[in-house]
Amino acid sequence: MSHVTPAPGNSRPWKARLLSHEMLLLYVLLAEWLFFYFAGTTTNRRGVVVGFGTWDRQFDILRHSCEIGLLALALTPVIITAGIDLSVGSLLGLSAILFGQLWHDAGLPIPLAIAFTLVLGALAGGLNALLITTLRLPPLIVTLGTYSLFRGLAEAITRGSVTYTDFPESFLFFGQERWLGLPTQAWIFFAVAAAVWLLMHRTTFGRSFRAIGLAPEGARYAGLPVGRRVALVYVLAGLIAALAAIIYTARLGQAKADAGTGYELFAITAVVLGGTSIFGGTGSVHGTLLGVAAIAVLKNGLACLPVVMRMNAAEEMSGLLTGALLLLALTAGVLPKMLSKLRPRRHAPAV
Amino acid sequence: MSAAPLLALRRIAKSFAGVRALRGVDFELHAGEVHALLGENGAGKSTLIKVITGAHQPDTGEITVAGQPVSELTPASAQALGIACIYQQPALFPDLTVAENIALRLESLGALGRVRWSARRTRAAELLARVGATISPDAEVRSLSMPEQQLVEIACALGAGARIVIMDEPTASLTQKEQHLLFSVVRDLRKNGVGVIYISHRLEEIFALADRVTVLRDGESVGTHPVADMSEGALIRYMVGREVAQIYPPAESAPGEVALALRAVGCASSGVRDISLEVRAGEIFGLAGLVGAGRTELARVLFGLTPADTGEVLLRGQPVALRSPQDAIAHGIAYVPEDRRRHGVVLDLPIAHNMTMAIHRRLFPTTWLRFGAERSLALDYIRDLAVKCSSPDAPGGSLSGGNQQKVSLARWLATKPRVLILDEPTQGVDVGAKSEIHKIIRGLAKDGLAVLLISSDLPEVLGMSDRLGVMRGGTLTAIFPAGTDAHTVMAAALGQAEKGAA
Amino acid sequence: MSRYFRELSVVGALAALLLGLAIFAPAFFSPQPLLSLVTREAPTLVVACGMALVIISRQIDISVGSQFSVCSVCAGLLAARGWPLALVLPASITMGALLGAINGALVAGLRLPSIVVTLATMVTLRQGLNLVRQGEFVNMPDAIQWFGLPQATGQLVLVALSVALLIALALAMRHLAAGRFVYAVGTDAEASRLAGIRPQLVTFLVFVFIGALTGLAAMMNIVQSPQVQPLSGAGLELKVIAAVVVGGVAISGGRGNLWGAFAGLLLLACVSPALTHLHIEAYWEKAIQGAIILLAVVADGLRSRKAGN
Amino acid sequence: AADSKLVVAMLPKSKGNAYFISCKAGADKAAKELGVQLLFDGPTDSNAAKQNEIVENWITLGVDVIAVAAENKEGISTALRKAQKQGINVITYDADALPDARAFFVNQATPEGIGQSLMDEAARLTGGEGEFAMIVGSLTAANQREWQKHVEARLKEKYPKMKLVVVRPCDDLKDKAQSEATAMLSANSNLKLIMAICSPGVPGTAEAVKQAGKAGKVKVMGLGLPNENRRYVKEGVTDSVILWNTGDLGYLTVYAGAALAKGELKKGAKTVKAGSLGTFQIAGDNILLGKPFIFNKGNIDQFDF
Ligand SMILES: Nc1ncnc2c1ncn2[C@@H]1O[C@H](COP(=O)(O)OP(=O)(O)OP(=O)(O)O)[C@@H](O)[C@H]1O
Ligand SMILES: Nc1ncnc2c1ncn2[C@@H]1O[C@H](COP(=O)(O)OP(=O)(O)OP(=O)(O)O)[C@@H](O)[C@H]1O
Ligand SMILES: [Mg+2]
Ligand SMILES: [Mg+2]
Repeated sequence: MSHVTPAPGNSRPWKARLLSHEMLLLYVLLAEWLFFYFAGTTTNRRGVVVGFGTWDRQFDILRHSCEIGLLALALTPVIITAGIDLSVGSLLGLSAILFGQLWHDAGLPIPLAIAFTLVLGALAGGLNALLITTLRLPPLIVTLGTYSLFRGLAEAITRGSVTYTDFPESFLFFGQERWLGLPTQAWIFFAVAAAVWLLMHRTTFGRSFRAIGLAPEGARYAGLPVGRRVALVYVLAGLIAALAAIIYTARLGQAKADAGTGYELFAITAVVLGGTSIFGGTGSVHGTLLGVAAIAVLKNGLACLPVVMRMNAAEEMSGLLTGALLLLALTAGVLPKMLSKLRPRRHAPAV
Repeated sequence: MSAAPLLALRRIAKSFAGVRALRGVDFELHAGEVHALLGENGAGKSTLIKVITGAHQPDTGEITVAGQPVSELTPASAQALGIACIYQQPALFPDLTVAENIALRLESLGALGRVRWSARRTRAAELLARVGATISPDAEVRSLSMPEQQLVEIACALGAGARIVIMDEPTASLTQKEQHLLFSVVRDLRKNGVGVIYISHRLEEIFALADRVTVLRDGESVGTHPVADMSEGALIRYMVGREVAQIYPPAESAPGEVALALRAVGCASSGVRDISLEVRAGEIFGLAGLVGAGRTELARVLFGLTPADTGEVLLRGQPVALRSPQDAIAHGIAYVPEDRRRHGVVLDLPIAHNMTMAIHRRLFPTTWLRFGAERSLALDYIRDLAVKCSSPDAPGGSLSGGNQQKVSLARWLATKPRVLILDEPTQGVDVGAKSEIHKIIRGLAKDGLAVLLISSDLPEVLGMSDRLGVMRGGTLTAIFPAGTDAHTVMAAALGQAEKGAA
Repeated sequence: MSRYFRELSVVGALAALLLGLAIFAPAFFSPQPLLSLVTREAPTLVVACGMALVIISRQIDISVGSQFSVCSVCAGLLAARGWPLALVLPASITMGALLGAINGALVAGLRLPSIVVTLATMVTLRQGLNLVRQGEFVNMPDAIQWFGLPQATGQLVLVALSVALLIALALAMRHLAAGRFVYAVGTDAEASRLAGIRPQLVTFLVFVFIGALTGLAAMMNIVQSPQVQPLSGAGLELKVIAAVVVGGVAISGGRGNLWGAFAGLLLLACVSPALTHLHIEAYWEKAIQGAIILLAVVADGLRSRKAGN
Repeated sequence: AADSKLVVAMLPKSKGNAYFISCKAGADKAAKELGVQLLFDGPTDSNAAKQNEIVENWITLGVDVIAVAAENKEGISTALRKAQKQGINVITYDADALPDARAFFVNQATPEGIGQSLMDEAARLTGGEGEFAMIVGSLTAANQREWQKHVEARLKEKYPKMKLVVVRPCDDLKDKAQSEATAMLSANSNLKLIMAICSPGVPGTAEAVKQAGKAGKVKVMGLGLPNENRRYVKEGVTDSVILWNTGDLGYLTVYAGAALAKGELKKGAKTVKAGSLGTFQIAGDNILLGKPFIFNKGNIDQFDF
């Protein structure tokens, strides 16, 4: 009774902002991190501090997040235009193979091979774009087809077995060493993240992606080049997937047809966890980054917990908890709405 | 009238997340009457209807059907009580056949009930015949035109043997002929003791059809009166709470040079053919015609949505190719579309974003967003067009229909067009907003814009146009000067007149 | 005719493939491999039927693979404990229905997008199973093999069961009110609500139903071999979605039928044995299946574009 | 923290695989005897990237010994070198990494030895002539490729009258192996034998042959665990299964790892002691488990793993 609904003045946006999806996710991330910092750090037999609370571990987390993080960045604009791209994981595999071939079989120098691989990745994304925009086919189905096609091509090209290895040290530097204190690939990841953030949040491109996601016909009537914008999003996804393939190859020192298997699902999970609506229109790049971080910290933190270690089940636990976190994030968005729907009816007679 | 009303609503209230759509409405419907429901946009008419059909649960209030209080009305139970509704937007299943659509409404099969396809078909054919529609029961609904779909809806209501039939702006997209057909169906219903609730923004229909009228204002009922006791002016006063002059603003300047000229323009895929006309700067060229005459299709051709495949379009004497909306915008053509909720505004985006959507290139030449410039532009238009909104950041969907239309208009004015195409700019807009929009249009013409005004509201095209074209079957059949009488124009639209002078 | 264009074209493609095989690899048509093919695909067909329903109702379920694994392992463990078949079978179906009910409650009850919900349950179920079982196989008692029938009879029973289910469901979708409700909800949930259907209930039940079918399919699979492998459901979801979509069920809901899904499944299932019989290297299998999916949708896209203009 | 147990971390290629599960049984036994803590974690599917991540995790956890069955030689070696740099003792088992990335390799049998045993056994079963087919785990698994290579080399060298007509992958799924084998049988009517070189492949193939009614006419053999194949061996569908004792492999690996950490095993040593199994020979840096073993109807009941 004494409860007064806040007047729609200055206090509301503040509160709303502190309770926005991204902020909630940030709290979760901090809580996760602190928990693992205290529960996952120990001193080992030799008296060395080991586990989650070491810089090495933090850098590893960063290193391991780059490829899936890149794919999640690639998928954010796609999902904001109300599309989906299931083929990014397969394209990572295909690009890794193409890169290996260009370098090893065609004898191109590494920089040139990278450049060609990126172009081929963009072209593969262009195949998705072509089918989706010119024939107006549902992205889910098109990319389900290319998901199979790209992986199949990678296997067919290598006859399943050719593995490209023996990359030069200078190339492996990108995946295995540090530069200016951070894992080298993290710099690339941050650069791409910044670029995608600016694209999505500070340019007319992001604006039009949103409009297309919310009302594709409306965007067309507003004179936005809908086809070109949608195509751009898929080409960009292909390009970033190829970049992720390069980093993957540099990290493992090998290019093989099974690279990136199942990564698309992790990436989609991260994007959705980050607050991007699967129906398009809403979402943010920083949300995606938080989603990637939340999953990565969870996965790596669990692996440092003694209990989990004794169960030999870090992978399973983190998968389980990621699924649960995703469900929580989804329901968290809906439950308050459902509750507020119930509330007025319950109090109505008293008024 | 009889003692127990067919339907009685007491103090019905309903809010949506803070919006109080209904604040306590009282309403009564008797058997054998046509009861009109009137009110401005957003007055709560549709919401009230949805409460009656069980689509919305009221927050408070009582509903009595034929003397029996009902609680927890659902669409299914409302149907069982004999309540049928024809919504503003037909709520049919586009992928299913007409027969199946009708059956889904009428048959209350258990989940394991068997579907009798041939019986469904015969029944559908019979009902369609009763409403005078020549539609095959096997046609998929997506292939039907809007009025045809409306007829299917009415057939459903008839078939349900409904005691209470609700029509929410049923004539918004009907042709004159179909409208007369509809009227006779309504009168038929009344004769058979059915209570009809009839919603329309067209006052002349209410005078032609209704027995009583209830006016809603801001979610409250402000009174119920026999229609015979009311005058148009009085009704409008009730609705708006003030006087509104229903006078169209006159032309104030002479037209200048020819801004837009079409020479035998046609587009096979959209059924538009052989159209020649000229619109001068500062002139309002009206386009009248029945629904389906192809006016929207012509507009889409001019805006590059379905590019022309024959003929020539000239802008200020120069032939131009209009292959896409981007081309059209670049040449100074703007198009305010008919379906404002789907095409005109993106409901989930802020007003400011909506207003700048067509001028990304000009406002943000480097593609870099300039929030300040955007905001001040939006504020300018909000002030100039008197858009009622809380801020430029409010989502388009939070506005009433008329204000959404103004946002849509602002988007196109921002492109600084030389030719403005308006497609049904006042459809579903209340009287107050309507006359404001008329004033804006006239003002634009005065500033030298060439305006192509498409409207199915005959008084509107007649009153606003400096010249008037009539379309029929995808082509232009006649062009009349201002001041032509309604009868002549209607006759041309129906194809009963000889070709007018061009 | 044009209404069934998609179904007919898939049947046409299948016929062409079979014709090619008849010419170049007649051995394909000897009874043993054919029987083996259909026996192996029988459980997949059952899941595909469920998936067709889900997609017609404008939802999607990518958790079926995980559900399949969970049901398989649970049923296997029960059987290994000595439960009789008569109890294991309903237990497996119930298990599936329960898992489906979780999806259904989240999608229908809380109105969450099914693709994300089932993505989450897919991951959760799969990892939960791995956590508990660490990937271990379950050894099954002989009594469960082929439903306790002789092998040849057992095979026929499996095939007959799945085909009977297909026919029954296809007829139900056309001639029972419940089937029409699924189409109505998939076409337009709001319109069906106004027509007195309860779309949320229909959606919920569709998820329960595919869960139950998955439980049945898991059972049909584990009776075929003496060991249950927990990975057995991996990739099942994409396989059935591809089959259903190739068979002309529109991902946007409301359109398509089970016959098409059946033809789509057969087409995709024939690729692998066809490669072996045509002595084409196995490496091409995935690429060819991807190409079939793309061709099917491209054909559709071209046709509707032509029709649209 | 002050828990001063030695920590041995063992990485299988795929931890759900029955092969590695039986490895783990032996490893557990050794860990108990030695009083060391055993971590046994790996991908659920064979995934090289995941193996790297797990090793890197163990490095930051500062375990004492890492024992790896490498899915991919080059891929894992970088991580292993890093581990060595941090003072962690690294050995490999089952599948080797690059020699400089580990101290010792617990060699259950050389790929060459396996390839030769497989081919020789196949020749013995078919009488040295006729067509045969092969089912492999996945097209991308490195050790499978290696074995296949040695089978083919032996074939070329010693059995000119035999012909390998088809190779198909079964994705480490028994069901898939079964349907692949069925298709093989009908596509190649002259088939005399099917060799499956992944553990789910052998029972899958046996089931297919049995269902096709060709038991005895088409021989089945391959690499697999006795328990998985017992039923078919006894029914006479499967003729022989080749494998080393996987439990012993796990056992020896843990003993060797612990010895290395305690400084009892040094470079250049000629033997290593492994509890109840006695002493094992070391050739160079390869600790030799012994010869692969052929299970058949006669002896299979003596083994339980
Ligand atoms: N589902 C909803 N959620 C939030 N607000 C709503 C919803 N439906 C209606 N409203 C609001 O309730 C008010 C009444 O709307 P309603 O559609 O009943 O008006 P109306 O009289 O039918 O107008 P019109 O003449 O434009 O059809 C409006 O302010 C509208 O924005
Ligand atoms: N010749 C034709 N061929 C095919 N479809 C047509 C043809 N003429 C009209 N239509 C269809 O009829 C519908 C109505 O046409 P249109 O919108 O052009 O009419 P209008 O005169 O603008 O009427 P409205 O008042 O509804 O705007 C559209 O869906 C259009 O596609
Ligand atoms: Mg309304
Ligand atoms: Mg129109």
